[in-house]
Amino acid sequence: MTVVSPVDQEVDTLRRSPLGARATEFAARSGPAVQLVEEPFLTQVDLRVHPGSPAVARIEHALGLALPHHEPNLVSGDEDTAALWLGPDEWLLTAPDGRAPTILAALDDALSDSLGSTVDVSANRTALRLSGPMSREVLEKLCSLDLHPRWSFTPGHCAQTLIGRTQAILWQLDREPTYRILVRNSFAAYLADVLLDAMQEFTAG
Amino acid sequence: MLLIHCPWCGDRDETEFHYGGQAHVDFPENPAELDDAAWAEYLFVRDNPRGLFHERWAHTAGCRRWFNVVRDTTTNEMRPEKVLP
Amino acid sequence: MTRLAEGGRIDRARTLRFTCDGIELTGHPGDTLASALLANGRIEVGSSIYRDRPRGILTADGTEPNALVQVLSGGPEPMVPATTLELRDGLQVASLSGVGWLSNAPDPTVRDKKYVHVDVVVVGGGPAGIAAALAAGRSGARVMLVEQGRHLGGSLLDGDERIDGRDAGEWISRAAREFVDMPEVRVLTRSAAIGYYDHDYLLVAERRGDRERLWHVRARRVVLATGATERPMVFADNDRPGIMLASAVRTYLKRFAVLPGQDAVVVTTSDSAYLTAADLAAAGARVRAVVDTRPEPPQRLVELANSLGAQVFTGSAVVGTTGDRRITSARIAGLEGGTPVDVDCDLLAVCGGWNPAVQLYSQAGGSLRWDRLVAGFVPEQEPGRPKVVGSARGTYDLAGCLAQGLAAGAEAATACGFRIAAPPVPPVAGDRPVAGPRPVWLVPGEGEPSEWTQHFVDLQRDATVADVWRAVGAGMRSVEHVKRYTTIGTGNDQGKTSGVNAIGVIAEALGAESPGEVGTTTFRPPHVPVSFALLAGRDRGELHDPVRTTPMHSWHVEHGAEFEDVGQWKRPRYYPQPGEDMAAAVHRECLAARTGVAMQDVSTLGRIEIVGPDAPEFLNRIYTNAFAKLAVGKARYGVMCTADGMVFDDGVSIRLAEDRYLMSTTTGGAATVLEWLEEWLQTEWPHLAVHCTSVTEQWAAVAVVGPDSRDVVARLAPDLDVSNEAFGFMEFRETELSNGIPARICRISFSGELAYEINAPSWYGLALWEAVHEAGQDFGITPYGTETMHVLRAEKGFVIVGQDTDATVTPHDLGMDWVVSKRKDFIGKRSFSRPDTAREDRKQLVGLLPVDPADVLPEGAHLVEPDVPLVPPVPMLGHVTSSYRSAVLERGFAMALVRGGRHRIGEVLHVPVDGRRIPVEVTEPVFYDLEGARRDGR
Amino acid sequence: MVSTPLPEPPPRLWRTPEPKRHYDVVIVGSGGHGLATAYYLARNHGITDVAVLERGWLAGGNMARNTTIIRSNYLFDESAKLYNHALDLWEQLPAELEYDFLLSQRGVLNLAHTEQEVRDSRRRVFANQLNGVDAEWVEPDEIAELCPILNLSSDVRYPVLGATLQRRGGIAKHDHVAWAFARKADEMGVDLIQGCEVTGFQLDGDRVTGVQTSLGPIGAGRVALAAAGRTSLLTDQLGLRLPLQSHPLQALVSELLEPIHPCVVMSNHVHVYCSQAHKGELVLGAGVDSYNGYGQRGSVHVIEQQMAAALELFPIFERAHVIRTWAGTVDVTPDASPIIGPTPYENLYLNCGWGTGGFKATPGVGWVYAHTIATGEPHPINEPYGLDRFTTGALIDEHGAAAVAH
Ligand SMILES: Cc1cc2nc3c(=O)[nH]c(=O)nc-3n(C[C@H](O)[C@H](O)[C@H](O)COP(=O)(O)OP(=O)(O)OC[C@H]3O[C@@H](n4cnc5c(N)ncnc54)[C@H](O)[C@@H]3O)c2cc1C
Ligand SMILES: NC(=O)c1ccc[n+]([C@@H]2O[C@H](COP(=O)([O-])OP(=O)(O)OC[C@H]3O[C@@H](n4cnc5c(N)ncnc54)[C@H](O)[C@@H]3O)[C@@H](O)[C@H]2O)c1
Ligand SMILES: Cc1cc2nc3c(=O)[nH]c(=O)nc-3n(C[C@H](O)[C@H](O)[C@H](O)COP(=O)(O)O)c2cc1C
Ligand SMILES: [Zn+2]
Repeated sequence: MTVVSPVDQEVDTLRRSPLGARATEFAARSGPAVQLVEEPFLTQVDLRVHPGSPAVARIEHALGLALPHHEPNLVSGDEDTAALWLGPDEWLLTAPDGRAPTILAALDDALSDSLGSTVDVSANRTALRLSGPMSREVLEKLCSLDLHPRWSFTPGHCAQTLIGRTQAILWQLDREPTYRILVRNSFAAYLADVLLDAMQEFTAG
Repeated sequence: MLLIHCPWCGDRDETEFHYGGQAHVDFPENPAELDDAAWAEYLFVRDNPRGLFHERWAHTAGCRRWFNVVRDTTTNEMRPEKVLP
Repeated sequence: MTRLAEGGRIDRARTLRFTCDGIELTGHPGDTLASALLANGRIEVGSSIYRDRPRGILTADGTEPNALVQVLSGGPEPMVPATTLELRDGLQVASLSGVGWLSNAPDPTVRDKKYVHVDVVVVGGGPAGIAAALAAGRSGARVMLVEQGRHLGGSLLDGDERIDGRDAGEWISRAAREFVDMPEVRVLTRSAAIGYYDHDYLLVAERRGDRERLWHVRARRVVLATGATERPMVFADNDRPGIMLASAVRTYLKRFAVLPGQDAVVVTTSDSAYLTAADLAAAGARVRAVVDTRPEPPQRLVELANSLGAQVFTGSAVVGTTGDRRITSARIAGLEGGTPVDVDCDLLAVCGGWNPAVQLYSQAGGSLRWDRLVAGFVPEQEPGRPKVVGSARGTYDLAGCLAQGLAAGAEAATACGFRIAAPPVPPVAGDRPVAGPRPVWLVPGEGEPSEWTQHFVDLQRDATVADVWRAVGAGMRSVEHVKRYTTIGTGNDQGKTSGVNAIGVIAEALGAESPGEVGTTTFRPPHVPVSFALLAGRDRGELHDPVRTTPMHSWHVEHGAEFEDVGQWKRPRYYPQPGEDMAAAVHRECLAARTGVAMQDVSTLGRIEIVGPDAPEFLNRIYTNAFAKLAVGKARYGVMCTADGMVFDDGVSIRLAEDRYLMSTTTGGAATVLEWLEEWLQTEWPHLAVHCTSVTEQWAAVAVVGPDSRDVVARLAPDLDVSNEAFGFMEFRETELSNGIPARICRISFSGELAYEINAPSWYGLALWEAVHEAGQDFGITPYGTETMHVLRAEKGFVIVGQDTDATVTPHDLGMDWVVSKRKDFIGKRSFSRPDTAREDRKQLVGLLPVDPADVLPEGAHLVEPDVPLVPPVPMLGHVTSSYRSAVLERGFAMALVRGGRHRIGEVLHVPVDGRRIPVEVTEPVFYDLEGARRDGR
Repeated sequence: MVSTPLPEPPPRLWRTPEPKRHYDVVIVGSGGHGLATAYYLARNHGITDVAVLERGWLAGGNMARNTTIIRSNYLFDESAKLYNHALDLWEQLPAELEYDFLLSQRGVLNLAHTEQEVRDSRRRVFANQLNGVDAEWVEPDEIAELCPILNLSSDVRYPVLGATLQRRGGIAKHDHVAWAFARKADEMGVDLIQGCEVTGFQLDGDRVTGVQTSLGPIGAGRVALAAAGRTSLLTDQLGLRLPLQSHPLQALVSELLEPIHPCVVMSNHVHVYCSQAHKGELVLGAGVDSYNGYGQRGSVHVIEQQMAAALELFPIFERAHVIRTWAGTVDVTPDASPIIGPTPYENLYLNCGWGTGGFKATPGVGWVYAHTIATGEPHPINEPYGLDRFTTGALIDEHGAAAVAH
């Protein structure tokens, strides 16, 4: 998908991300070992379609992305534009800010008469980017997944899981390691708080 | 802490799941035709075996799918239930 | 001073100061509190819990029953074993008598948790465990080795063994270095495995000064190398200070360079205590006697003892002691009779035998068996259970321990897919064959066992042989009963030193063949005590439970809202202005909504998009009323019931397209409803083509309520024709607000007034709220909270699920027959015709008007017949579910669930409150605007 | 010496008899309920040809495992009658059984943390008062006096908004309660037979005539089940399916501590309850593990959450230590109320479904169950607790009405 929808500049300034007000705090509480920033306003579209549906090929073509379905917990694409496996017939499509209308239109076209659903969830979750050499150590304090690189969780993996007491989508972006954590807006402050708390061991003076 | 195998996401900790009790209890075809006792049985009565139990779990913090497993209610050993035709 | 001139793993260069019971003492880094106390010549600790008997340090590890102290410095901590408490500068402790105390003093300790996955976890860092971890680690597998002590090495730290031609200490250091070089191996010292849970889940408590961490370890294979612990012996006055486990004496000598006594008697049931005798002599103590219960101990040991200058008593035991605050002599007698001999001593080193540390194996579901040769309970080693190696399974020779460890480590790694053969067992020197022990459960005393009130079985619980006899005499046969009758084994130490002795004594009392016939009590987590705070981890205070807030939260805070917890959400309850209490604020907010315009943040409502060709049919089955025929662009209120017919959620759903609905749920019910929908879809009706997606946080929403709301919305949404004709009740429109925000505006009303709910993507939430507030300024728009919302809806008789209902209320009970379809089937329908559910006189929702308009009924109060005497039990007719003072009605009013309430309308009933009867008239549950004219505004 | 020992239990408790071939009444299960039933059969009805059969050791099931909370401040009339009857009996039992089992009526606080909990709690208090149950609504300042260690700050995640108080509520020493009943029952001729598992029934048509046991068949005029978590395993033998699910329920204790916690505190919302037992250990519990299980063990996150909850309420517990956790197997009904009464089988009676809260009912249920067995008719108090309520829909939904369990 190549079309970038123009983002309406004026109304854009009216938007607030759940953690927008805390950017300086995050920076202050980050350090060389581990850093936390919010990545607000990602385009997110929830796609439901049976993996055996003829629409899948059309969708993949329209998106220019494979829908990972042979194995669970995989991501195709890159941190800009990606399809995250969420379930046997469910994907989360992510893209830069403002792409939801085009993606939705493309998907609806591709789905045509096939069963499936698309829902814009761009404003449902925000993203936190956790990076730095100690970021896995930080996550291991809050999340019961096996995040060891040699085993199941490597760049290009994602999982819906619990982080502390909130549900989230954990996505590993690179080997550093860098993680992107998609969390529902109302839980974002909590997630940030538990992450910052866990980071303290590696960032405190 | 049980380790539960979600057929979709793989092995996850029990805390990601919700328990759903006995598996294979179908909603009656036509509830209106059941007498009160049969309806009560559907509503309230479930097997409660000591030993192997076919039961349901939902991967609520993960893929939100429901699935069945067989668990020994004395040892908590679990295995996937064969998918029934 | 009893500190030896050299040796030990202490740093003599540095001195640490500490106080015990206010007395200033010193020790060294490397000391435990117990070793430092002993080095200061102090063996006595707090007196016994019930009998006030002097007690001393018994052990050198976490099995300690006596030396439990209250740590005073750095946040008071009760009941800490002096034997495992690492000495630090400024440590202050007080001795205890089996009971600790709590205090609110701030605690500097940081406690957290960590979740790790390993291929192989090895518990216990003695020779067997080190060997297992080495073999497994070399395979490349992920390995974790946990050792509760400060150092790796286990009992090697106290011995003179040689491995591979070198000092054992060097073998340990080499292993430790090798571990460091293996990236997938993690060694945790000062870390005790405290629980073994289902599916090989272990909890490991790490303690490192002011940091504690609870490791949650999910392992594919487990090797238990937990060693064995020594048990004392049960004889008269076996509890005096100066009586110590023989292995503990050795530990104090070797690890801490502390000589706990000058004149020693050693009493043993097996070989191992001879090493203690030798070490004592080497350290300069006089070993006056070695007493062995075995008639014929190995000759080399007898010779060894003789060479130390000790008199050897075979087939004998210590049968009593003297001493006031410390032992001064031991009475030795032959087990088959003979004249007792008193030997002066200030130290009695006791070895009653060894207990393999099988607790974790048992926690793992493994069974235990009494092994006569080992004279202990050993693991059955069942398949599918953790592998137990070394002295934890009764193997007491070093070569055997190493061989088992190496084999088990290799086997475990191989089973995880990391093929490796067991490395060769290194040659071992200084390790001697171990001859069979002769346990003596009950050392004879004077009179009958029932009178042996000073043969202590459980030192911590002050329980004796007489207590056991009494329990058995009362009729108890089971070890579980004796435990509960005598409280043996229920202390902090969970019977680590007393358990097997108690079983031996019970066996004697019952005349049983062996302790095996009696069996053990159940081993339970935690294996060693663990603080509440460590188990709680970070889930405390601000992080205890997520606080969910809406995008407008900061505005509410800035404008002085008082909040209410609804589920995990913080919702504004009311917005007091200076000088206002809740009643005044709510009064003002209500009037604004009824006479002008008011606004509420309703973003917390749950929202679910329901998409697919079968969505209409699906909603028809879920809701009690029909949704299939709802026109696109329209909204409808719906109620859902559980299968047994009770109301469990409600809300307005709108139809976005032929195959697409947006359902709203109650704030608290959102997650439950989504799960409910998925359950039915996936498990009952998988053939329905429907998908559900939660979009609660996708939307922010503002309710704009009141006769002036149309004008406000008109200003906000200039493109929208807001006339009644163009935009009817229960319809929605999509539009762009004047500031460019895309919005979906819905004409729904939970107050009976003309009202709009404006929805926008949540990132616009704050801007939306501010825009509404701005647009409403000329109309005096008033923000309101949940309390006003409650009043307004109650004036109209609208129910709140969970307040006017509990899980016993049907839609019919609420007088909402209109919401229950007669034609279609839906979840719960069948239940309505059950005899009790169909009763005419069920509790039904009605309105109540206090006869005195000034009265406001307390919520939860009950209704009674006017003539009933208020003498309990008073027959109750129902209860007040909602009650408020109405600003527009200028009176109190309420809703209630009342037995046969529909038929009582017009009756006067009483509400007894604090001995007073408040007369109320039963009414229809609609109090305001009965004809419903206001919803279309002026 | 800072701690006083518990009162010494009596020197004689029970015989260890061989089972006879036949009894007038066979009670299956020697928990508190089975033992109290045997006692009242003898005391109130003169029926002493009774055996209590126990598969393990006497009172080793939930009776050995419960957190010993006694109260009667339940919402519904049916429950109030049942539990208040029990409470009346509790008060006279130490004298009657000549056994000091440490009944301590130290007061039970049920905390309310949300506005809805306040409504529900006050509803319960109002109902209690009209039912003659001593109950009060107390505001935070009064709570502070009753239990000074509670964190009553408004600056916590879920502030305490108030509480219900039942002053007559409290705790008792569970094992000793069982032994007290056992001793008197034994004295009156009841045979307490341990290590005797009932494996099935002897039937004559739809009439039960005895039981099969691991020690051989035993004939019985009437058979009364008091098998708690294992009840449905027994009725399965008859094809009688019951609305019961057996769940692990965990509890834990701390080391002995100097008296600090003067009452019983229960919090449904923050989800923990706690008292300090006579010896000095803190006793804490919370809810069941989600899944069915007979293993008498549970999952650790349940304990961890319980500890986090405990510290929200009682920050002073921070450095207390857990020394032991355990679990029982509790039989839960859909409406969280028990089933007490006859069955479709002649001479077979049912007492089960007490879930997380049947200890407090021990004497009360013993009384009415004995009545039911002796007369063949339910006592008025247990009349509403029949199996048929699940068919008619007349549930006694204490759970649904937001009352707390235990
Ligand atoms: C952790 C925990 C905390 C609790 N806290 C409280 C509380 O604070 N307050 C409260 O009121 N209640 C509480 N309860 C509930 C209470 O313990 C039970 O409701 C009550 O004990 C059940 O009655 P019982 O004593 O007869 O059951 P049990 O003691 O379980 O008795 C049943 C007996 O039947 C035996 N049995 C079963 N099957 C057979 C068979 N086939 N043959 C022979 N014998 C058999 C069992 O071995 C057992 O001994 C708690 C329960 C638990 C587990
Ligand atoms: N009768 C005898 O002669 C006799 C008796 C006992 C031991 N030994 C000797 O002791 C050695 C036994 O070696 P081993 O490796 O089997 O045992 P070990 O006692 O040397 O080591 C066991 C280690 O496990 C640790 N441990 C125990 N439980 C733990 C837990 N829950 N969490 C963390 N750590 C825990 C202990 O602190 C200890 O360091 C052999 O050399 C043997 O000869 C001899
Ligand atoms: C009210 C109460 C208090 C208890 N106090 C203690 C105690 O102080 N120490 C202890 O070790 N266990 C204590 N227990 C737990 C028992 O040791 C035991 O775990 C429980 O009876 C369950 O039995 P089981 O663990 O043998 O299966 C207590 C149990 C109860 C119910
Ligand atoms: Zn899953």
